[in-house]
Amino acid sequence: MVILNIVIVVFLIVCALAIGRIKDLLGAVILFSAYSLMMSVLWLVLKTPDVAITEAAIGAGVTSILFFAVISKTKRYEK
Amino acid sequence: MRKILSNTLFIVLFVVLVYAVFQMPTGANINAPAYNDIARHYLENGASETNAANIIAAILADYRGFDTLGETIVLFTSVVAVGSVLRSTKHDKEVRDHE
Amino acid sequence: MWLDRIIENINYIGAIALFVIGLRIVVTHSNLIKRIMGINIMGTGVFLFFVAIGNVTGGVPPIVNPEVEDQLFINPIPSVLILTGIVVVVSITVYSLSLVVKIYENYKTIDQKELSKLISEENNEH
Amino acid sequence: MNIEQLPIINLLLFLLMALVIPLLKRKPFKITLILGFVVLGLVLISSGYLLWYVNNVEVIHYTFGGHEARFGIEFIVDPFSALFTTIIAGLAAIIYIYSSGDATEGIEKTEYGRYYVLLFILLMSMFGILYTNDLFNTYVFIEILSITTCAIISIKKKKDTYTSAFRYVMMNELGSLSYLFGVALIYMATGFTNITLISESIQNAYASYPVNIIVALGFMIIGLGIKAAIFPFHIWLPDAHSAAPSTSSAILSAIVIKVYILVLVKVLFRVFKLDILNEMNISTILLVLAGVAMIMGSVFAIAQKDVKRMLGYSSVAQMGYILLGIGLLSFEGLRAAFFHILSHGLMKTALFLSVGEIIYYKKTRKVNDFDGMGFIMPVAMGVFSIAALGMIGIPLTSGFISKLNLGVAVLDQNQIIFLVILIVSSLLNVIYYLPIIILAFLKNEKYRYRLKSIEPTPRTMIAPLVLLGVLIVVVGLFPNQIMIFIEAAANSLLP
Amino acid sequence: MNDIIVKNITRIIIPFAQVYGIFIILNGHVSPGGGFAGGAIIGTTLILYTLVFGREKGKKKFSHKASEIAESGGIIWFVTIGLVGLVVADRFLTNINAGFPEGIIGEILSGGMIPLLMIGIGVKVASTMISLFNLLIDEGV
Repeated sequence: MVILNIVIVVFLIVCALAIGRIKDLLGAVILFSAYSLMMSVLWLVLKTPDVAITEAAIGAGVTSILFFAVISKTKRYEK
Repeated sequence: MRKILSNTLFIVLFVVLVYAVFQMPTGANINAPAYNDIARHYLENGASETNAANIIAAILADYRGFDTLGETIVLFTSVVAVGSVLRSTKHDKEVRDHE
Repeated sequence: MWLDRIIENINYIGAIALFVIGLRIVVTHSNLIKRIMGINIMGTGVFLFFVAIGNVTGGVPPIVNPEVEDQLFINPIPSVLILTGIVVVVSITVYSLSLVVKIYENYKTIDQKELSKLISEENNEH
Repeated sequence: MNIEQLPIINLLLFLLMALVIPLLKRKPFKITLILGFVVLGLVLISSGYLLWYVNNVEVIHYTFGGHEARFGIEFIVDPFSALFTTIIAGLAAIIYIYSSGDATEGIEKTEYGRYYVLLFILLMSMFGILYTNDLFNTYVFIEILSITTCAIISIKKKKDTYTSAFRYVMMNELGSLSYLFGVALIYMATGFTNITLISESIQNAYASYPVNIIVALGFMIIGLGIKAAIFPFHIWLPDAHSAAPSTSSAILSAIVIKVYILVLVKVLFRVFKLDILNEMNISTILLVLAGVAMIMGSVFAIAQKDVKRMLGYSSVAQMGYILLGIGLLSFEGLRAAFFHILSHGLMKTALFLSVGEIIYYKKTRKVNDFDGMGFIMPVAMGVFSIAALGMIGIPLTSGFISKLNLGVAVLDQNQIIFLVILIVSSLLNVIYYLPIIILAFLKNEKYRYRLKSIEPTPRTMIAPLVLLGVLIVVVGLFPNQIMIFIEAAANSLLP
Repeated sequence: MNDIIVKNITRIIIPFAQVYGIFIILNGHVSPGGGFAGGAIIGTTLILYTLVFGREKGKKKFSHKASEIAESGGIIWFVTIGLVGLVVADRFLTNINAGFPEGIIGEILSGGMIPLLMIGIGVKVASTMISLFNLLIDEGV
């Protein structure tokens, strides 16, 4: 359990750093979605299933869709 | 140059915060200061006082129900705010004509 | 010794790292959508911090089962607080996204540097 | 139904009013306006009654759901919260009357409904922030407040409002999350979110984990400082306040940033208490920030050509005055700060509303175009002059009393240097307010011909302006009646 | 989107997802979940429907008027339940003391006002999510 916890935390940090670096916004949103999903697994590891369900539905689901919607209306690549 | 400076600043902030946290009894056990009599009260009497098996739901909707009301208001506000930004005048007219 | 301490506090360290990374994205990035993502990352950092406070090794989720006695529950309060927090951050995100759509419509860019340039040019014209 | 229910009923009245407005969409808009005015009047009466009650009978403790305060959420109505809710309700009523005279500059007709929905939710959240005795509940209300404040800026559908609202929302969110991080650290060290319980156990926590408490306090000061536009964090304010519609600017500048600084007061004096603050020497930090804000805000204001931006920077300087009073950590300082919150609220409302009227009719925001305005719009310009003289600190206005009090408080703590800064800042105020008044009343040839084109101003816009002008003078002449309540409020914060 | 596979799969999935969302809302007080999670799940199914079948059809399923009613209604429902407590037991948002049925711990019909509040929150969150999405999609283009 501890090892899983550490792996997830490292994954989250790497994801967050990658979101900062990547130039393709669509890729950033996909990374963000993966980040949220991993976050919800982490909530499960920390035994808060309520938060896990909410994060999976809201963070990984709704927020990502809204980001996609906005990117489809604006620019995909940053300079 | 500026980039290096700002990055150093963030790393310093990180180190300071980690140092602050390391001063705390951070072990995930029931001796932590946060696991005090209030948390115990919720866990022991929460279910019998509210008759809900899920303590989190009991706190969310009963003990701290007012927070939840505030949260629904945040959602309502966000709809109104987004509507005020995005809904163009043309759209409003269409809706009115339609009805 | 040090490694033990880090492993023990990995959630706190992760939370602080996410908070600082999010802050860095918000402050230094010039792309507006990236900055909103930074806010979200910062938010999850704070939430992870909260949950880590409530965590208890070997505990179970606080759902009472009358038939089982003597369970060790985790602290329920942080979970409740961040359930509220998650929804709040989503509302802020949506509102700022709507502003980004409008900014793009008006200025045809979502880059802070180009935006400042355009605005200062406009101010000089008047 | 007894008096204890009044605070929650105040909140619910605002909330239900906001929810009713969309349902009244098909009816004439006048009905909404009258209903809103009735609600504001009721809340003003009830908060005035609460103010009298808590000062003369007892402090009200109200817990939700009938749970003990430690388990549920608690409202405390004491002289402090009762006083400021009354002030907010009063100022909001004045601004509301003004805004009903169809002078909501720059807002389209279709957005009126949404504007008032947001306005009432904004008022509700401010009342909630002041009443509540729970740090996390405060966070929820702060988030409602920040999203509504941004929304009443961006509701004016102009290019520049979007960018300034975006910057504002980002800064706001940084502030909120910093505040929440501070709450998390405090929760980690003490295990409470209720302010009274935290203050009981924070001494022990400070003895065991000093670094943690210092970091928590730092995060909370920075978070609330961003929102209250304390000097190094003020960069969003001039843009946001000048881009917003006039009534929104008045609300933002006169009320909203004050609410954040009141939260800061609550955090400093209720949560951390004087012992810890003195040990950490917070006083010096706050005083230095205040001094810099007082000078720099005024210096920036002088350089502005846009009158609303100038008023925005002047707000930054005035927040420095309030922070100076708070940073002294003494009874006199708090008293002066609270009085200045009231008098600056009155004066800034008057300034923004009169400028709003001028902008509405003359379509100009440049300081240089104010020549001869005193003859074209005597009432608006007259009230502007009274308020501007108050800002400078001329006797007979409320601004003079607050500066006098601040001077006394500074001398009491032997901080002579800040007396000098106070005087220098006042002189800087003279530099940017006085020329406008002189130009407006003495230089009249250039724009004489415009005299005919002015339509008669609606009475709903004139009346609140006159009322504000009178109030500034009355508060300046008879400060003692109000000082009773302010001293009670300051006393309730100090042991 | 005119892909028959996507359309048919969506048609099959949506009822299940919605039932799951309702299950999560109604079981919020006995198992993990609650109004926010369930409401968000229902909201996402509605968003999915709009994405696959287009804006016009989505509007028919969940009109602008319905979402407006659901948004104000959610809060009014919440406040009404709170006011029951205020009138009966002298405190806003009182649960058992205000006479809400207690039930037996662990069954769906328990917890007094908690499931009622959860239903209100669920409806509110679902309608908020879909109307926010619609607002973002409708604009401009």
